[in-house]
Amino acid sequence: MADVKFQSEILPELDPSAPLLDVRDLQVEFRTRDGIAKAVNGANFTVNRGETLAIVGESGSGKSVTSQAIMGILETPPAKIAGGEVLFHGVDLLTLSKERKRRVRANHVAMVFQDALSALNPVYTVGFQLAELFRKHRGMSKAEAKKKSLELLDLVKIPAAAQRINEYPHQFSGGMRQRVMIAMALALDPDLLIADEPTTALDVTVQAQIMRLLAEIQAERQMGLILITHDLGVVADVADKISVMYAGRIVEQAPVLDLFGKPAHPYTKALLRSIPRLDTKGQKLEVIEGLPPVLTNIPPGCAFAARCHYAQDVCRTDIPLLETVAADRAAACHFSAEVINGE
Amino acid sequence: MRTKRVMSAIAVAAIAGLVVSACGSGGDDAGSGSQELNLGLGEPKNLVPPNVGESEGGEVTRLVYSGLYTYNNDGSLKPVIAEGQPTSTDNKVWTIKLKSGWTFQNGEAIDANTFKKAWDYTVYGPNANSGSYFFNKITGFADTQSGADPDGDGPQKGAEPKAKELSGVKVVDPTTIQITLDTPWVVFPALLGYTAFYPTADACRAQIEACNEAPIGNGPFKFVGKWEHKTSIKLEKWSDYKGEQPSYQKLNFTIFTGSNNSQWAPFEAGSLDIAAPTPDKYESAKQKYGDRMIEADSPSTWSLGFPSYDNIYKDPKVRQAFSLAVDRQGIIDAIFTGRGKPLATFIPTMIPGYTEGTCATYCKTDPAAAKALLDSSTWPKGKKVELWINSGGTGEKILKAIGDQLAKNLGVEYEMKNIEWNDFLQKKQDHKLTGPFFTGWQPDYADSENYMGPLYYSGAKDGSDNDFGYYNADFQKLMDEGNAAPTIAEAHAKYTAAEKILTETLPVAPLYTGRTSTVIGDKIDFKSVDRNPILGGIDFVKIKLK
Amino acid sequence: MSDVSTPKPSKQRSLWSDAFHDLRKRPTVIVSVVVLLVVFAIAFFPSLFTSVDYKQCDIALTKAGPVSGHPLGFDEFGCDLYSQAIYGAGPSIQLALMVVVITLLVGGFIGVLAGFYGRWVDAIFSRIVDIFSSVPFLLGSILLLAMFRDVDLPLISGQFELIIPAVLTLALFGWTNTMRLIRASVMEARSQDYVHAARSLGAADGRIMFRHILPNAMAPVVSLIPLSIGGLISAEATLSFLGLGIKPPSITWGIMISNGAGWFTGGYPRLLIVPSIFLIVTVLAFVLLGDAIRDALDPKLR
Amino acid sequence: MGRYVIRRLLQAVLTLSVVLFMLHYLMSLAIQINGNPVRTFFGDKPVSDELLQATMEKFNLDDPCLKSVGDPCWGMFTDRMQQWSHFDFGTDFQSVKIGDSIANAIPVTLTIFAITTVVWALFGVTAGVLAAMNRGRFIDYLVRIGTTFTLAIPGFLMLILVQNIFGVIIGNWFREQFGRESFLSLIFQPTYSAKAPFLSLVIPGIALGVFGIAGITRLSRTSMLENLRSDFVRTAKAKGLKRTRVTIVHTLRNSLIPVVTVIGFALGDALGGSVVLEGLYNIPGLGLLAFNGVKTNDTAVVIAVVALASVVFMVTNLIVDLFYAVLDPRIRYE
Repeated sequence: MADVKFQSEILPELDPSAPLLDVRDLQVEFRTRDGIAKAVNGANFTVNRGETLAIVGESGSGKSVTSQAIMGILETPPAKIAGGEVLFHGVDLLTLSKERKRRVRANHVAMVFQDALSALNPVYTVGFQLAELFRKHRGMSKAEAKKKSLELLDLVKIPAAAQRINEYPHQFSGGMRQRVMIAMALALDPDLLIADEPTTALDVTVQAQIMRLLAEIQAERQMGLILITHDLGVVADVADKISVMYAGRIVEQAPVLDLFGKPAHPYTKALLRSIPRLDTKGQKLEVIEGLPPVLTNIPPGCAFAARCHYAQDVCRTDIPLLETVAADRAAACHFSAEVINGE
Repeated sequence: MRTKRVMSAIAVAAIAGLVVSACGSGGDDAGSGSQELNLGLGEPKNLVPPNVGESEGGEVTRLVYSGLYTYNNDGSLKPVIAEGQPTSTDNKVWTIKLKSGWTFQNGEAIDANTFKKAWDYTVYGPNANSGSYFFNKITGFADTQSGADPDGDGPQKGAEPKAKELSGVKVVDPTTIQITLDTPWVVFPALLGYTAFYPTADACRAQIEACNEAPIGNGPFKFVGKWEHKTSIKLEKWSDYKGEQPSYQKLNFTIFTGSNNSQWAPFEAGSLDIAAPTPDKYESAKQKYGDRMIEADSPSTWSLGFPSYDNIYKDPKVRQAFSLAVDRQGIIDAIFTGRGKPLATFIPTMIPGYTEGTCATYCKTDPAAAKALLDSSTWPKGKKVELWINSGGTGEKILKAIGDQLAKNLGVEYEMKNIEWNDFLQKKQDHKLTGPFFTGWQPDYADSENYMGPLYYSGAKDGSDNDFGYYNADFQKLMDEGNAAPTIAEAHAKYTAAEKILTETLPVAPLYTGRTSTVIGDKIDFKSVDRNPILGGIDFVKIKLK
Repeated sequence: MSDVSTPKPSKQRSLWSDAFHDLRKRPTVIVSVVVLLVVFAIAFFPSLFTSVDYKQCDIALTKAGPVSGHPLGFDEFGCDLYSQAIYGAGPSIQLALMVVVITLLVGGFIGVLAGFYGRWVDAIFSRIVDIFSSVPFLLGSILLLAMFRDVDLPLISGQFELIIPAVLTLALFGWTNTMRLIRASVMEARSQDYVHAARSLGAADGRIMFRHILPNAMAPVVSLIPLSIGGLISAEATLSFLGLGIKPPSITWGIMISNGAGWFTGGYPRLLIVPSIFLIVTVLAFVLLGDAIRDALDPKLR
Repeated sequence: MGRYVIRRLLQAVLTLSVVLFMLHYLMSLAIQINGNPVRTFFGDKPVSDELLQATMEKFNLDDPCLKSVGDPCWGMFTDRMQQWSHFDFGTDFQSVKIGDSIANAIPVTLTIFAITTVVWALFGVTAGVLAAMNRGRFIDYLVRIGTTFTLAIPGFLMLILVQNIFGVIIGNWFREQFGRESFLSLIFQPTYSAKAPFLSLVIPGIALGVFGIAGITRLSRTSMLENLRSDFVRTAKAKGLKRTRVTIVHTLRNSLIPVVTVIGFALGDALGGSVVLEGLYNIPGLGLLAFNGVKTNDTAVVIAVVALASVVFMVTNLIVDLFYAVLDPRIRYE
């Protein structure tokens, strides 16, 4: 399947040996009334085929902006990509023409959004919105497109798909809507799927179902999957590795088990403490004191310093770089050694 | 018609006397040289001669119907269906000879009987024709009217009239009519050119409402289709007409019911060929169309009426002071860009019986004398002058200008009372106007008597039966003597004496006569345009298209 | 999770003060506020701006050009054009303010009642609104004023006598808009937490409505106030133009435009242009201010 | 849906009957205060009481209730409604059937409104959409300044200028250049012309359209902006759809929903504007009919025309609401 695509005329220069997605030093700025806000301030990560990367962080930490920058759907202006590369099999998506970027979307990279109710167009039937992809990108006839759409709905396990295909998004339940979103993202067999908080708006039980569905499909199709979330708990079961973002930077990067076991950044550690856990029942949940920095005015030094127990003078002057702290893992903290070892 | 319908002319045409009826325009289909004249018109109220009471209806009626006479430019009678002038030995019994062979457009013949039947119909009370008023000096008129209101408390059905026919009108033979008046009146023939004396066909009177929509006329033009209310009236040449025939085929009136100046713009756009510029467009029109503009004095007069019934205005000195305070020429220059003539008489120049300068004393501007007069009068100091007018029209501007001058020259404050036409009429007649009011008069027939008798003559000693509450015994006496005079010249001498009394006592302050400026479109042969100063309009029958 | 840690600032307060801070910085706001201050000063203290009596006219000076002491020349009646324009501001502005106050009070009160109580109260008022809004605003006002243009109102005299009929008519057809807006925002606010809180604390209906809900429901109406004042000034001019508003010798811009309209192509464009500029600049200032307020209160629509 | 329509229609009937009665009452009151309008038929010549009475009877204005101020004149009202139930709307003061007058006026006014609506839909919506798409750029500023000015210039003033400039100055130039019957000459006319009924209405219709265009344009712009920022447009972009498809299919369609509603209301406002417009251009439409009716206190005409206007207004709004449901499947009227 992948081989066929490698000959597609959209990206003839693909390098099959390069990682599926390699984001290098991505920087995104927003021009606002109060000045320039650095939403993404040097993001680095890679995703390989069949791999699941979770990007975790508070809202405003730059995860969604990163994903939209990869998709090429950031509104410019006010946004501006100030630097970095987004290499898709070695091709920098940022340098492509608008038209080529558009054709990469959905064909190679697809996205599932957070709130499916608002992410689906309320005035068209679900069938229309699915079939549209086949008709516009594949030039299929109405009937063919409908047939393909039905198959997709079956794939994402929507019961009575034949009837529901003619219904409108508001007639679906939250979970079913998210399945529709997923079906839409999968329609053109993308190599990379970005799921931006796909389960936030859902009930806990439904959350699990959707995550399972994503995991299954990913395994079956050997796609790369980027899961964006603010909830570490959600990704524990499905992610292979995790990148933690804070104030526009990746502050820690690690395989999922390592990260849960021994966080190397005080922020990760605090995040983990704020997850309710079955095994620590009765224990008080921790709250991270203070507020994340204002993006138009990031203080010098470590952005987390103001909220950090470990912070020393050096943290307020020098920006810690993302450095390898152990095999396959990196952290951006002057005191990562102390953190990883506990106290 | 004895209507002081100038006021309605303000209400409808609103070009305050400057344009009486010259609002036609030659429509011309480009290049086709089509024989079609397109004119503009306000919406007429009525199109059957017995009931026509304003200039719009009159204009159409005079084209579709022909009467015994019409008026020459000097005001004398011009026979149409009649043969020669009316004759009388005693000014009481008048004999009119008719031409034979005339018919209505439906084929009905016209003879003396036609006129008798038409006039009987007109005067018969229950038929409620506004034209009946013009017959009131003919013997037997009172018998055709319904009796007095039985209980006297307003509109109730009156008694059945005593007579259905006007006993003063006799058919001597098919071509001779004899009219007997109650008292001798040398001026009477002047009435005969008026539309109320036009004939109507039997078929028309049988279905008078249908006849109003699609008149059965006897004039140079006949109706095409029906009167499209508020839209258009289309006429075409009636080729069997026995009188002077038009040289072109069609005449269309576009009816304007919108804003008052809307005829000038279409003229400029070429869809109307004859129109009168509004005062504000006069100067540019004169520059552009100067050689195709006909300017002529209009026979209508405009005055500031005084409520003599009101204690404040009872004192002639107050009225004289007000009259002296008004700068007539200034108003004409400002509002009408000079088109008009200050009025120093009660009678305009072109009307038989006019005498120059009868009102030289008080019909001029003299602020100092005015102030002195007011101070010596019974005028209550500090009283605010209320100026009344019917709303909508140039008259409002005139009245404001008058108010400004009263304020400037007499030091009085003023307030405008612009009220609806209906309300204005009612209040005026009920003597409820509490201050001077704007009033106009367009003559019904061409004689000086028409400018005084109908307005200021009173049957009651307190003047309660005219709008001004004016009564002056000497004036009444001179008017009576004039009416009874054996010759026109002697009558006019008496009328002039009566006018002198008016100029001293001022039931109204004469202001100005209008002046029409009519621009003739270039598709019309300019030499063929003949404007009748008495009828105040262009003779459309005589117009020749290029 | 930031939601856990960040105490949410009071939304309304920050909305209003943000809006204010935002407004202060905008040049269009500064310019329109200055213009409006001048216009208000002209409307309420015309004698500060001219010593010429606008009623003192000399017909001999008809349409004369500017001379010393009469910077804009004279109108067709020989009245000083500048002082006419100055004195012409008062009635329009007074009328617009009165109408806005009445519509706010009536529309606001009824809107709060209808929105708060819902059900039959709402049903009844909504039907009444239907009735008024089924006759279009300007059409209704024109017809009503034309019908009763001759009627003297009892009890009122002076300057106000001239504008009251127009005020009442415009308010009669104008309150429904305010009512609808307020009703909608009250309905939204009614179900919010702070209302429940107030209720559980035992606040009476009246207090909840007018102390708690109304201030929060005002935002959409507030930004409309300048716009509707502008619209009302236009409407007044339209009515004067049709001869249905204020009568001479009192003066308004609408009357001046009506008198001057014909002279525009008749060789004296000044007679139309002067009052038009006064009118347009004033309305423009209101429109710009209204736009700015709306933008400030609803930043995302900028 | 069916039940909703029936409920709305019932409400409309209720509203209409109140409107009708209010109109009747106001007109009666106007007569009671201003005096019987038949008086004007006779100019200011003295009229005999019987003549007055005969005329009043003819026009159904002889009811004694018209003499006591405040009397609601119920009898007259029920008589009129009975008459109406046979589709007989009576006659005006010139004995013309009001039904006929209205029938003649409707096509004219409808033509104007059709042109006006087209102007709104074409220019208003397009300008709003373009401004939103080019937010912060030249076009956006142009549109915003333009709408601000159309809001600031009173309608009647604009109509006067349009008539003088387009009808007279420009029109005359065309007539000199191309002759009087040329297409452009017929379009640029200073007044309504019965010869070219449609063409001479184009400019007035556009002028009336400019009257309310600011609201439409601004709403289109904000609505577009809101939708352009919406999640589903982002989804559409993420789906790799072309820009035109994203704009037209996924943004415009959604943005039109509120615009349609506002056009419904704006047409009501335009009815008021048409009174001025039709007067200025001498257009024989409903606005002029109503205004002339009011000026002469012709009760029957005013009530019939205004009632018609309010019926049209209510029906338009019902249609708009139903159309709303078509445009927005989330709305279901029960």
